[in-house]
Amino acid sequence: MDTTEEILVYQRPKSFTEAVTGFCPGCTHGVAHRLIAELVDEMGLREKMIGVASVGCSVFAYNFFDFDFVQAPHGRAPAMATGIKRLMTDNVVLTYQGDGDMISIGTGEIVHAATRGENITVIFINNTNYGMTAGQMAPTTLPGQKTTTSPFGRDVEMQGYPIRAAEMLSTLDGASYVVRRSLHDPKNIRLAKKAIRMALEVQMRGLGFSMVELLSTCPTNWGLTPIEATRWLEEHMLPYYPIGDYKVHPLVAEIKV
Amino acid sequence: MDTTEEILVYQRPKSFTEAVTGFCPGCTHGVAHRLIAELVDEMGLREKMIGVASVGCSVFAYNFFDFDFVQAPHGRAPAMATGIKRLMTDNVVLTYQGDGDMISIGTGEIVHAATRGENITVIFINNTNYGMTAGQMAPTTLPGQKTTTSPFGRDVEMQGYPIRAAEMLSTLDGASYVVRRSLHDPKNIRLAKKAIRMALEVQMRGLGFSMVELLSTCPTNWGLTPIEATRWLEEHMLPYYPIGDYKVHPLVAEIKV
Amino acid sequence: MPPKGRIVVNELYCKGCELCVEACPQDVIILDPVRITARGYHPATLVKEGCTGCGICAIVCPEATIVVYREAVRARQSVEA
Amino acid sequence: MPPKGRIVVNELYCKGCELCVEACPQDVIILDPVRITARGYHPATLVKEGCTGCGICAIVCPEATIVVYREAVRARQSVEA
Amino acid sequence: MQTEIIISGFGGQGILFAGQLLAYAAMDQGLEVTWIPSYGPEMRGGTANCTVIVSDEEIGSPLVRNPKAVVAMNRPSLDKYDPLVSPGGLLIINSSIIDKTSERKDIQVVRVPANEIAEKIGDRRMTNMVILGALLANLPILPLEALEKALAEHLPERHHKLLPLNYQALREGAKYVGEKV
Amino acid sequence: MQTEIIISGFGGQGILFAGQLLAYAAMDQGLEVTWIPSYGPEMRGGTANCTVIVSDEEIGSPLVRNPKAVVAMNRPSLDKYDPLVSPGGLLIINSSIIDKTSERKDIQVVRVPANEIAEKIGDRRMTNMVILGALLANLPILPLEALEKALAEHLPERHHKLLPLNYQALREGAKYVGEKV
Amino acid sequence: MARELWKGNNAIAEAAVRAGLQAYFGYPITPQTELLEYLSARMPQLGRVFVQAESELAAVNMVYGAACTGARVMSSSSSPGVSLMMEGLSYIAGTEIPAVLIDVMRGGPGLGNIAPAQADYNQIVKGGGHGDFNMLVLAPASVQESVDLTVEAFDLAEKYRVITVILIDGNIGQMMEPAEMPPMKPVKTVYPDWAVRGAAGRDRRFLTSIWIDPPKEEVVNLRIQRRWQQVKASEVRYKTYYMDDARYVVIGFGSTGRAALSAVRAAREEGIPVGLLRPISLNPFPEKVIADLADKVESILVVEMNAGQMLEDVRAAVRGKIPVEFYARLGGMVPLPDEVLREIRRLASEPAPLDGHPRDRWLARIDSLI
Amino acid sequence: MARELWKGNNAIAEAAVRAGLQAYFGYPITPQTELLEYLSARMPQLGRVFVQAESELAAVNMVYGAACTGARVMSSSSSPGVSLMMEGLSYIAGTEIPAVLIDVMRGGPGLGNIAPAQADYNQIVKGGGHGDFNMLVLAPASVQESVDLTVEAFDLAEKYRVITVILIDGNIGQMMEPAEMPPMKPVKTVYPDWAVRGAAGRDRRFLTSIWIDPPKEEVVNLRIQRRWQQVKASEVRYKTYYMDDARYVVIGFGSTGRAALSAVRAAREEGIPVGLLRPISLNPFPEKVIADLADKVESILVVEMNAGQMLEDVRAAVRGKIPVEFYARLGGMVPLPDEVLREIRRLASEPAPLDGHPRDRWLARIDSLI
Ligand SMILES: Cc1ncc(C[n+]2csc(CCOP(=O)(O)OP(=O)(O)O)c2C)c(N)n1
Ligand SMILES: Cc1ncc(C[n+]2csc(CCOP(=O)(O)OP(=O)(O)O)c2C)c(N)n1
Ligand code: SF4
Ligand code: SF4
Ligand code: SF4
Ligand code: SF4
Repeated sequence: MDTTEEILVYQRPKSFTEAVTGFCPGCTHGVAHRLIAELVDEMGLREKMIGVASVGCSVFAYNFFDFDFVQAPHGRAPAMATGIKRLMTDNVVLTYQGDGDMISIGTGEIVHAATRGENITVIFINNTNYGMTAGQMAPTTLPGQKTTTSPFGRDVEMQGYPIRAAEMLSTLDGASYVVRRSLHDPKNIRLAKKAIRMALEVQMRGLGFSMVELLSTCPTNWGLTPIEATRWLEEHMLPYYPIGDYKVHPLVAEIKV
Repeated sequence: MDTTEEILVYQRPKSFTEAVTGFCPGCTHGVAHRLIAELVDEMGLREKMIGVASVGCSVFAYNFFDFDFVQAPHGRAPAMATGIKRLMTDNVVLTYQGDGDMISIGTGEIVHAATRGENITVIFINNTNYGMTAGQMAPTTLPGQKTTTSPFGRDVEMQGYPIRAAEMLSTLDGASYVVRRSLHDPKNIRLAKKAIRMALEVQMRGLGFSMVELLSTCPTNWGLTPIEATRWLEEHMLPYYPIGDYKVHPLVAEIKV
Repeated sequence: MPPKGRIVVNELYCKGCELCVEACPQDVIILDPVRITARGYHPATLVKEGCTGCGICAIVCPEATIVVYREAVRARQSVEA
Repeated sequence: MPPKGRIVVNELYCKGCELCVEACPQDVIILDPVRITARGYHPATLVKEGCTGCGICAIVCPEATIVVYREAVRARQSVEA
Repeated sequence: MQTEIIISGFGGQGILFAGQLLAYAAMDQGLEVTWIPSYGPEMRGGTANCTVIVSDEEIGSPLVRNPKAVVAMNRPSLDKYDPLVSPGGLLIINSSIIDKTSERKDIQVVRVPANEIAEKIGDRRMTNMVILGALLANLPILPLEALEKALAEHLPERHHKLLPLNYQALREGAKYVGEKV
Repeated sequence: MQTEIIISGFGGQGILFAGQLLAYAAMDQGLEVTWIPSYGPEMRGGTANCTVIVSDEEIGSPLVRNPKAVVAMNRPSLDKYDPLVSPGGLLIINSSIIDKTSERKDIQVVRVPANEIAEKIGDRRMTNMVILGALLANLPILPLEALEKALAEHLPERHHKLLPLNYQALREGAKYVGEKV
Repeated sequence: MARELWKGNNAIAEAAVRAGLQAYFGYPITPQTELLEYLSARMPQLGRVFVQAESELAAVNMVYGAACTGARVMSSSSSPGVSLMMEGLSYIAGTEIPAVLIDVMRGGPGLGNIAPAQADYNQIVKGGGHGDFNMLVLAPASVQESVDLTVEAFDLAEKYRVITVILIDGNIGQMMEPAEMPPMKPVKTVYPDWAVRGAAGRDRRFLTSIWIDPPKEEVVNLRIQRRWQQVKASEVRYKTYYMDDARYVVIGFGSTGRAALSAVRAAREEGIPVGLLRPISLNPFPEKVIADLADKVESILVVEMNAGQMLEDVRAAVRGKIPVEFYARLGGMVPLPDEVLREIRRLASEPAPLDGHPRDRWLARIDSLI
Repeated sequence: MARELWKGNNAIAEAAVRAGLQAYFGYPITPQTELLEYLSARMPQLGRVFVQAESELAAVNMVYGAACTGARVMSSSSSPGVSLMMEGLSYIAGTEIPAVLIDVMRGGPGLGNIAPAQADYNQIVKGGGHGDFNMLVLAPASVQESVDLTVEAFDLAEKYRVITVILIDGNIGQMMEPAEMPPMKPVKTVYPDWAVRGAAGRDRRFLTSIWIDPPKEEVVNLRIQRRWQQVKASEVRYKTYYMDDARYVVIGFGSTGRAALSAVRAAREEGIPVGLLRPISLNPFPEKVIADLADKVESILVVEMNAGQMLEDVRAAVRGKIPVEFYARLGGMVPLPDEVLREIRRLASEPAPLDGHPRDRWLARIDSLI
């Protein structure tokens, strides 16, 4: 005679602390955080991890992850990560940066960390605006998109064009793994997790610079409900920021995850 | 019966002052300066020009050109040029920057001037090192190349890979004309001049950001005679920094110079 | 017969964003219309039978606050083993 | 018969870099082995017949210090005109 | 005569706007007024509060330790400001999400189920107006009409269709009058 | 007793190295010494000069207005330092590229065709050694041998094949002794 | 014009527009962002220049470039962002051209927080940038004063070819008060003879801060120093309250001065003969008026939202003649009127010592007070 | 160890290596570049970390990251480059971790020139970064002193969890002098309990400078202030010459102190009873010894290579008790011994006034002197 028993399908990752995130309801920053925590559990990295929080809505990352962390000046996370990794070569160093942080004020630091082939992993959250400061235009803001500093919609003639960070960084020889993923639905969230795992593998194998760009929602500043926000991402961001692998070093291509 | 008379084939451009440049003997910075002066003469731009000198061996450009100039902090010439051009839309604004200036410390400013499509022209002198400060490693220093800060030859594992600025900037939507030329022989010097003319035309037509990367010699810090230096450029730089047009906006392609 | 499952939402973390509600293939999650959490949100909750324990809600939950269980049928001997 | 030309090097600017010497297709430029300019350089100078006034030396000169002339033959009437 | 009011709660509860509305109304009445916010960095979930000072002479500090009146929109706010209300002052509590109340006998405490009322009216966003109504009903420094006028003038155009609802919320809230101490 | 020497000319004339050589030699003789350069931003064509102070007691300022000796390697240097040499002091002039000389009667002036001599020896780079030879021949604070020892020890390895040439240059220069004032 | 309710940041932005602002360059940072947001809509509507820079570093250099054209230009930021502007400010000063900067201070050091603070006094008043130069620093205490001084800032910057900084804490930037706007000035059409605008029909001009030949650089430096002497002689600003019969004086600037005002009023009600001096120009500092006070009053209380930065300037002016006491809150904490009142009572009751450092006395007491 | 001829910059670099430097991050700038160049060869040979950063901004943040691991780290730069480090320095200070910075000052403001200067005194001593923090500033005057203080700098930085700055002018960096190197210290293997090095077998740690809740930030600030009180109490350094019978005193730091020494010697030969005080720690400043001087000597002459930045600290210490005179050269000009001697003679002949500002008197005379 058979018996049934209950198995645990999913639970909160151990690499999270008890703290409640400061993110707005439905903000997919939370999903990105969760994926990292899950991977640190699954890959058994907690004791090796050193996170570098940036300045943005994720500034308090160190409150939510249960491993070592530092907090970087706006845009300088890759420089701090460089300083750490050069001394702590056996640790896994991860920066977590928003689009304003990484590709506006931090352009110099990310480009040079990539071209130096720094053996670090960068998680790049592209939500087309400056969330923490309440929705100003970011380098990633889409043409015509309204923000608090592009009140008439981003006019590319006066305010320039969005930067496709993954595409730009992929031109640098030092970059080994540069991809874009999205967090707007279960399928893409699964793919995003695989990419982050790959990026961490790249670092653990000492193969150099890895970056995963994640398309993310900002319901609050977009003025949408979380569900509407995922749809907006799908309709407006995906066409401009195609999901894909922009740079995969031959040695990286051999890695199976 | 026929008579012969003497015609003037070439003379020092009017847009130069009387001053003797501070460049080392045989440094092709001087050639780049000369080409600009010739074009300003030929295109009748002297009264419209506003130059932005950077920090490097060309810091004193304003002493040699007979038109208006400002001098920018290290790496910030594109930001200064932006401030000027936004107010002086009818003028022709030109920055003149070395590789350390533009693509090391000034990475953020050049990337964002390009992505904003600032209607300025950038002359970028790539001589694979920091000349003014006596030959330190630059982002453009070739793998294995010895400099005063890569005394054992640039080790790409520790010191990273050279940046190909033209290739990187060409990924930005705001960039309309991004090309690379060289100053190592008469033929290439002629082609370089054509490219600079095109870049100025692009600006005069309001078509946005233009940059001409010029491969240039640094005999002094390379430890070579000027003639040897041109050969070194040809042998070592050309393969790594291919001459070519990396971004030519459709509207630009229509321009005939 | 589809597998039987259930979810437990830790209301401390739930912010009533509704992403799980939207994602649930079985439409068995809603935001509790009555209760309000200490932080002022209507928390997600299992509203009727039919949860298969697929875990999709957990995949989209930004607050990692859903615990998912599934009933597994296993043969006697394996129990002994 | 190739065109006849000549160059005048302004020694104030010449730094004796030899690029013009190298570039001259007619090999008619050398650095004056004797004279030293006020800045301490051996200046470039036309050493023998054969300059065609092609101007290539001027194209490579980093100091814009070479003036190039060429003799042009023109018909009488055009002189009158 | 100077009156200090602190309104405190979560970000997103319309707290800052409620305070500004008071300020507009006071200015339009020809009074001196200062409005000053203080909020956490997060967009939501963070705490938000503002201090409004209404006076008939030049105002010194825009911040005070012991306000004449406090509106507590959530539990943390109650815990923080309950002890600070100046003796004889007023404490308005949003009883919808704060079960606790004040033990103080030297101040006037009014509990208003603002969320429920707002949702009854049909729009959760009216919670702050309900509270404002209650505030002025118990602290008569300005007539309700002044607020309604300010609303009409300063509510973003796109929300004007909501004016009637706002008025209703104010009046509903104004029904909650506590007995003076 | 303290002796100040300024060597001045174009960048690229080996001026800084010449000064350092003096400093090494002085240190090895157990004397106190300071060497300090000052140069323009350009790599070449700019002016370069250095001040060397040799003394038997702790040295205060590494810079002085009126040095005991000046070596002028180009015209601008002569114009600048001729008037500054302290009375009774020494002025060495590189006559190869400086046609002008000093009018001063209160100092000892020695003209040395350093470039020609160096080129005669067969290496233009020896100009600075020729001048150094002349300097010590007229300012006997150190024996020539001390300089030769310093050269052997501090000339970059790859140039050691040039040592004999350097020695020769020193001696050639040492032949230029001017009459004392 | 009628009184309107203005938020400090917006009021400053509008005042700058009315003063003829031609170009603004900035980057978001709390608690200053409203300035940027306001101008992002206002400037384009007027056909003027607004650029959101990629960083404060870029912003200050865009200002540098724009200022070289002789136009009226401005940037604004808050503490960490202003730290990134130090090199650019030094260049602007070294080039002797006018520019206006709004600095809305927040809690530090580092990322700190977004609460109001005055801890950048030294950075702005003593000079955070390299080299010898002074910035003209004005510290308004109300929205109306912010409006008035912003308009003046441009005139002063041009008159003396200096950088003028409006230095406020988050309180002034974030608070709303009724204020009256000045009329709209026409945008300038005539430019100074140093402006770089293209050499049309004239000899070339250049603007630079490099003078590789030290004697030339010394001339520039001496000129800058002499210009500053004029500023010191003519531009000292401050406001006093209840001073006539004061035996004690409180000194505080910006919103701290307002907290002090409330406290002084309360103290007066208790019969304590105390007055208030509120420095408005922090550089040049009202040194003389304070030196004179030292001959008139019994003691001075300095109140700041920093660990005693202006305090040192007050002490230098007092020259040890009378006791100086100090009270402050740090890291984004704001001294409230009752705290200042308590310090005033103390000053009036127990005589303060002449020796020792007021900061040490404050540090010894502060834990028991907060 | 034997005396060797060292260039100041190289000597400092080697001294840092001997002190156990584990990682260096920097960017080229004259007159500091030799430091970078020296370490680019030396560090890799020892298997230690050397990174040429893309900018000073990146360099200071690499230092910040590296310092978070508890390692001995350093950067170096010169005036404009240091201005770019202000934000990072404020973060490091706010995070309360140790770091060492070498600042080889050059002429400014702006790009200025590459000649020696002391015009960044205020920036480094008063605080160029935002927020309330002090850096421990040491100003050596010779190559040997540079070596000794560089070694100490690391110990002090770690003892007080502060940034220690070796502040020199281009003269000290560029000059060569005989000096003796300390023995090689082993690289550290034990790390402080705050170091972020991966949470192996322990609870997580984090290092941050953001305390969004002002009361928490205030606690941090008070801790920083109290730590600084200890530094002030224990780390004041200075050197005096010919003071016993001195009736006049010259005060100058760094290479200006050396020019003053030559001048004082010359003056002594003329029989003028003058002494020299050379501050070595500029922060903490030798305030007390100067205050005491004010009761002993007739007048003081301050000599600097800036427009009177340390002068203000001397005046504050003197409290108006005796006349203070001032002499300086600017923009890369170096005061030579004969100039200082002339000022000493003047001090000894005509009594200086007590009122007025020494800077104004100097400005009134300087043109006729240069
Ligand atoms: C030097 C500096 N400039 C500006 C700021 C203000 N600031 C804080 S967060 C932020 C932008 C954050 O946007 P993003 O990086 O896109 O992250 P998000 O909040 O959207 O996740 C800015 C400009 C700062 N803290 N420091
Ligand atoms: C902020 C700052 N950092 C460093 C320097 C020193 N510096 C002057 S020129 C230069 C590099 C110049 O190299 P490059 O841009 O390649 O131009 P080149 O001299 O080779 O023509 C540097 C680092 C400076 N002036 N300012
Ligand atoms: S503001 Fe936007 S990005 Fe920031 S937490 Fe809220 S939703 Fe997320
Ligand atoms: S150093 Fe190099 S780049 Fe600079 S002028 Fe000399 S040769 Fe040219
Ligand atoms: S997704 Fe998570 S946070 Fe959102 S409603 Fe469901 S359980 Fe709550
Ligand atoms: S190329 Fe010009 S500078 Fe060089 S040698 Fe010829 S003339 Fe002289």
